[in-house]
Amino acid sequence: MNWIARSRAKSPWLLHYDCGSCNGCDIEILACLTPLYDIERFGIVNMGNPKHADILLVTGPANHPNYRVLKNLYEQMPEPKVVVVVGSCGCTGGVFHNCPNILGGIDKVIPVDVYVPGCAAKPEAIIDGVVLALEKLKNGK
Amino acid sequence: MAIIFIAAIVVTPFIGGLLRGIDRKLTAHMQGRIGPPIQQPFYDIIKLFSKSQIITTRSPLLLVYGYLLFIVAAVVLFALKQDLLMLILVLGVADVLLVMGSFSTRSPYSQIGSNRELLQMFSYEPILILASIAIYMETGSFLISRIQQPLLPTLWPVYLALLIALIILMRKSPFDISASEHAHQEIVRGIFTEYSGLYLGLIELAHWYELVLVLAVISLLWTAGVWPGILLALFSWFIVLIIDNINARLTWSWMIRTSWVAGIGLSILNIIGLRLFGG
Amino acid sequence: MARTVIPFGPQHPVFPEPIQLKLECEDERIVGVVPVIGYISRGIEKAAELNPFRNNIFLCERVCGICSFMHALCYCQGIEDMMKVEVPSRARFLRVFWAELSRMHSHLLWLGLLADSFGFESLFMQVWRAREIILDISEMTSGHRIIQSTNVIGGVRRDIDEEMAQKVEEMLAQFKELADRSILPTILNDPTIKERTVGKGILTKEQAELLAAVGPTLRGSGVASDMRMTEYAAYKEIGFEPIVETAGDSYARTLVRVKEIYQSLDIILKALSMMPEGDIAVRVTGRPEGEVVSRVEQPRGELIYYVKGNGTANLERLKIGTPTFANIPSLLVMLPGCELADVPVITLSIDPCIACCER
Amino acid sequence: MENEITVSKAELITEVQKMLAQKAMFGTATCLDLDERFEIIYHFELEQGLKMRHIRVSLAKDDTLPSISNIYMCAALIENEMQEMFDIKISGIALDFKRGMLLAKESPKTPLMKGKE
Repeated sequence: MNWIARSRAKSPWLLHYDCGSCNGCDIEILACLTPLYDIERFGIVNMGNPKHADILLVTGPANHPNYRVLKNLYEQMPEPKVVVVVGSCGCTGGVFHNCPNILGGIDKVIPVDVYVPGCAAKPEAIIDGVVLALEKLKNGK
Repeated sequence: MAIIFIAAIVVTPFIGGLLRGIDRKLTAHMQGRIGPPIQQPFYDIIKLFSKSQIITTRSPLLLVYGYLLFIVAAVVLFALKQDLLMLILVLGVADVLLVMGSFSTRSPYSQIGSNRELLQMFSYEPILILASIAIYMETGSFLISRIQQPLLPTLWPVYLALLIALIILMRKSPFDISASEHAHQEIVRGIFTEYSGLYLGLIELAHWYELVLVLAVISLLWTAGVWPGILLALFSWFIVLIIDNINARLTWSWMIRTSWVAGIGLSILNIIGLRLFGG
Repeated sequence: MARTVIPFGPQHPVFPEPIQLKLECEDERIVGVVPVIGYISRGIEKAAELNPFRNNIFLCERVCGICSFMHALCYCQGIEDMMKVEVPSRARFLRVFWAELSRMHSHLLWLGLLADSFGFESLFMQVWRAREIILDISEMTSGHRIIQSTNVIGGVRRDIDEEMAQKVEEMLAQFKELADRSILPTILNDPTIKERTVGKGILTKEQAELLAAVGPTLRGSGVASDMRMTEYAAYKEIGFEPIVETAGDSYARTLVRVKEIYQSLDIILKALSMMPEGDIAVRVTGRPEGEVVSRVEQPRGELIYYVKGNGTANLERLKIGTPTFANIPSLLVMLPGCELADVPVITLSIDPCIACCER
Repeated sequence: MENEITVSKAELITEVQKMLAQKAMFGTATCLDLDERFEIIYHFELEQGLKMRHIRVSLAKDDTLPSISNIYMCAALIENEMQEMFDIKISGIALDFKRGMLLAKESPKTPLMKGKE
């Protein structure tokens, strides 16, 4: 079992979904892949396919048009899986709290494990959030 | 014989996994990154095996087992120094099983992916067959055990053609058309989109076997002693990595053009040359 | 193969943002396309009526994180215009500085994504590495990597001193060296890039004008239209010539953006050297009343703000007309007839920013 | 705003056709809710964007506006948006999303109307 826990912690594959953010956090997530931050050092790969992913990175607040897409993506991911919310607006609704089309934080739609605040969250913070999520992944929930 | 048999099955994936790890490390360094540790592919595969399974339809899963089985069979054929032509045929059957598996899912991405995988097969299979014919003309037999002399001096055009086939089989740019390594293309992960967990792991394992097998076929071109062949194979593998990093992905029509004109052309010229001047 | 409809998106690795293109395909040839937008519409225009007008700057900045400075600039210029505020000239130069900085980072970001869309991983990495230098400058001068948040009504929030200006010049020289060495030659010479972009997604001059394309999409089709020609901020003193390519294909649009990166670099250096001494903001009192249309050139094209104030602390109406919204119709002309493999390249060649588009 | 004309609903189409004849580019359109009626402003750009021209139309709340998307195809998107955000009727849009472009089924209806908060 030890081997499995170790492998899970060493090989988290990401799925990134933009749920209505301003793009700021999304480009910071992409910046994490690039030479300066290089999260592939930790075996993290951005997969873009829910069926292959272990960690769901969500940016932006949940809104009416796409909360179902988010739910679908979450359900398509095989266990064990964790959800990391990036950005202040994803945590609570943030600056968009009084927009008419907004539901609020991501936790109104799917269970969230790690919250990364910041507007826009810095790459260091995002990496930190993913590392926190690994603890959860290791134990297989 | 039993020892060779078991060794081929057990040791090959280790070599394949290690090669994939070094591949990722080297690629990262070429892109100015540090990259994952070399044992990363093993972490990935153990994790994939331990994921829960989401099963949509059963038939593709059976075909995945078939795919792995046929590739292992091809590796064993090679280890036992059997018929080269037979080996290529078995490899082809394995690939057809994979394509059938993806065709039977409903996702448009994996269907287009399998379409393209078929096109890839049409691109590299002729090269492999022509290469084995060229080897036959040099050694007088399709049996791997009969290859004794270094073939590269007379078969260098075939070697170049095999390099093209190697790029296609390793799914590297410019020919990463049916499924790219990183899922950043128009059909996501193409042919692999619908597989998850254990089955994705099995496919990955099959790839490791396949990679070692194709490199082994290339190493046949210099069998004087053990090392020259292995060095030749590793050298070709390294060339493919460099090509991957200095090219964009191209379209399937371009792939067919290149592999047929350059790959098949070179092989046929080589065969004609052998018939006229040597043999 | 029969006619199939491929749902391209909303979650798709090629686009970091959700947009869906329903592609009608015959084999791999696209015969029809229907864009499905609205996945991230938030209703910012309504929220802008509910907030006090000064707070709207923060909301406008978050219409789009990539061009957040431009949105704030456009909004502030509109309000200043309406309230007849004279912005100090040092503030106008500082605005040009940050505006061009965000244009550079936006174009570099796009170039990286384009490289990724046709599978050129190492170019993607090189471009983003160079982009980090620009982001460092942004962080050093404004305090944040992406959302600079330096605009206020009546000027800017932060100043750049002599020492910092010198450091910026050094970093820009470092960037230029890196770009000259590893990015520009690849884009100009690599045959596989040309294979994937030349002649793909052609938009003629007439089509571009009729479909009201904006920004590099329009300039790539041979129309010399750039809002910076209207000489807002300090573009009058600095001087400006739009960059135009005539081919109208994806490669032309790429070239326009690459040349604009270099042009922005020059404008930044000019702005730093020509910057006059003085205040960076004036105090603005009173409440906005009246109607005004404000336009700036965003990295993606023309941005139009229509602002109507009614003499209270809240605005009567704020209308945001974004470049991606204007560029989507031209996509409907470019896509049919191309291959599936070209869809990401052509779609990215208009530099879609869905967050802007749907607000 | 400078360079602005006010036209009636009936004159709109001829006025927009005049803009097309002058090779003006369509910028965008704004809809205003003035409690008892709607006001729609079409923004056009002349001389490659250097000059602007605004056409203002006033419309009773229960009236129907003719679409200009048959002259400027690109106006279809913004007309769809106006139709969704305000309770305004526009006839003959070239690409009609039937009030489903930006808003979903569960979203609040016509959110930009006054008195909806």
